[in-house]
Amino acid sequence: MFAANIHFPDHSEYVAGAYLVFLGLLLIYVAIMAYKLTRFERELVELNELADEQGGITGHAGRTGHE
Amino acid sequence: MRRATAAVLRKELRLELRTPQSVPAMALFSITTFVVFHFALQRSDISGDLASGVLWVTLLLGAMLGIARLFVADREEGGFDGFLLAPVDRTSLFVAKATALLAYLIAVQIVAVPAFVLLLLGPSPSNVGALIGLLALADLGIAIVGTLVGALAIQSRARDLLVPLIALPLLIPVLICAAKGTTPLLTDGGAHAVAARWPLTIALYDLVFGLVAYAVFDYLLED
Amino acid sequence: MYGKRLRALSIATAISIVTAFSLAFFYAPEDADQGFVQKIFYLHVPMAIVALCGFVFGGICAIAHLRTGDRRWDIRSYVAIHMALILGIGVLLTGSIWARAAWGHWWVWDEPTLVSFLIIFLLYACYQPLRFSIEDPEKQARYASVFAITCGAFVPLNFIAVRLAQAYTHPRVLGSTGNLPGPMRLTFLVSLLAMTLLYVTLWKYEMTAKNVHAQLRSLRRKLAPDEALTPGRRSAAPSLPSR
Amino acid sequence: MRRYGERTALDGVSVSVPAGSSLVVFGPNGAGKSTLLRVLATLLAPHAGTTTVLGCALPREGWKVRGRVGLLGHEPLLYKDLSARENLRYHARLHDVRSERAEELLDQVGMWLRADEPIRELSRGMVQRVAACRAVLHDPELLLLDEPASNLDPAATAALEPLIGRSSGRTRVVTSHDPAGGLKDADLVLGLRAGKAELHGSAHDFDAAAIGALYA
Repeated sequence: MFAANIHFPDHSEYVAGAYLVFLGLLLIYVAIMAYKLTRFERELVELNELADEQGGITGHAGRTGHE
Repeated sequence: MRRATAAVLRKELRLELRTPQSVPAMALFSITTFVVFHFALQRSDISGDLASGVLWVTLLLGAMLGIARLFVADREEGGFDGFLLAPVDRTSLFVAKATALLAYLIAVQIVAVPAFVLLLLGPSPSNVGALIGLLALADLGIAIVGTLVGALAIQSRARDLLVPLIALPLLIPVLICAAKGTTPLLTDGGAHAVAARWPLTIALYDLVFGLVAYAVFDYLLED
Repeated sequence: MYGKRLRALSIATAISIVTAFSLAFFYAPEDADQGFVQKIFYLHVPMAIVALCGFVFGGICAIAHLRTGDRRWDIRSYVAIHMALILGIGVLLTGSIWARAAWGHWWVWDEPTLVSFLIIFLLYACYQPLRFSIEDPEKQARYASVFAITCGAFVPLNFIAVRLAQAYTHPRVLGSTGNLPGPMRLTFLVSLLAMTLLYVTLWKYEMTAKNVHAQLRSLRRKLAPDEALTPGRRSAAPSLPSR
Repeated sequence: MRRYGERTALDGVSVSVPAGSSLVVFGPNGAGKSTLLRVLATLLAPHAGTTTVLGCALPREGWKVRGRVGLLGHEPLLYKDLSARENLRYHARLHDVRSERAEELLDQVGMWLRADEPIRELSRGMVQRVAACRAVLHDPELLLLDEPASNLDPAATAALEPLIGRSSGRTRVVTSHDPAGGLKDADLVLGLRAGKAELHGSAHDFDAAAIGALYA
């Protein structure tokens, strides 16, 4: 029971909660950005294949449809 | 500017007189709300801050009905285009519409405030002049902001939803000052003076939003 | 190009946030009245100030949009308000937690700053629905700008009114920085700087993302000009005019 | 050029109409005819290109043009709950025209007897007559007519001819769906399809068949 030795000031759980809210918001934002990034990636891959097709370079399986 | 304002205002009032829509609906809504408050609060008479709150909430919600309808005829019957084709200052449309809305609010309150006194108010209102002054200042603010919000929401598909959602928070400062200012007038035990800061703050609000509306209203008219 | 200097900005933000929080916990003395709970102050108040400034900044961008007719200003305004709204959620949550810790209630009406903030948050919550319900993109931009300007002017007025309503019932305890002791004030100012940097960084991220999106769209049009433009989901978010 | 979001409603349309002559614009639905008229009436701002109406560059000098053009579109731009007389008087006040002018016009189009009935109770043809009065109330130099004959019987068309017809002596831009009828009315012809000018020139150079091909 070593945890009992650590002294926490009064109401420290509220302070921790407030700072966790801040952290949580940031993480949610990161998640949204991650979603956007994957969408950009998918679109770029698609466009890249399109460019290859137009350039006459074969070997690609063609576009995999678009959104 | 004055000619065009007078023309639009005359047209507006004539339309409302020909087929009364806003004023009767607003007045009826106000009185119904008083009845609803009677049952919801389970009181037969109220006074002081409670009375002031009930009065202002009712008047404000009633005003929402008028605001939502303010530009409907112009939108649906081509009134905006007809106005824009004329060689007149576009601000005159704002001034005329705000004046019309002010007239509707005053007309409604001529019915609703006495009805409130009769139906719900315990003490008889002490300083009637001060009450009228506060009502007039608040009405001016509601008319200015209401016209702006009405024009803002008219092009959207969710017009009727957006009007109260935007207008109510925008009018909270008016509500705070009007309710605080009216409280001593509706309290038992004689005439209390209204603290000057309430009417002054409403006047400041009216001034600021009058200028904002003057600056931005033109942009709501272009197609 | 919005991505310029974004890396430097991100690093500065990270450093300043770590510094601010370290100062808050290890340097600033404990408050005599509130004790440890007062540490929320260094998070909540800078966040509120930055969010409010973000709303006003959105209004200023909207003025520039109406004056110049340049759609990029509308996007700046949109992103500014969008980010301020996200911070606003944080402000309301941390404010509520603070109220619970300090006064034992999850919400207090005596704190004018918090109450004003709630009103402003409720108002700006209509920004996106308003945008969403106007179909013509040009009209949407114009109407959103009018909304942003009107509400930008509303922010200070609302504060005056709400503070007036409470000034005579309760003395001000929190939020005024004038009477803070030195170390507390320093910590507060560093936190404010950190929060401002965070806001600017997020704003730039979002603008860069919008720019990437627009560039992708114009690339797609160049590569497949005859392909019918996918109309995409209708959204409240404006997009940069693609070249 | 006028874009709607991603779509382009009018692109590369270049016409000039000499004063006093009539341009008839043909084209299938959605070709951009109404957009063209709204741009000329200063109700829509062009996104690019030059538009000069009555010697004023749009949209910068739009305020100079307003009051010198009359628009008769699909919408009558009249309040349905007001009478013809009230509507015209309202517009007369906006345009700073004396109100007797409204009475004269009502008389001229044969609406004298029904001038006090609300617009709501009038037939489409009658509404169109009142709308034509509204469009020419301020004696505009340029008339913009969007299919003016669509709701009118021959008698009404004849009644409106001195106001909005060729004999009115005004510069006119008219849209039409009827190749043969429209051609008779025209000095110049413009054919639009999908926002682009397909044919353009003097009315003598085209026959109804060439114009009918636009709709194919």
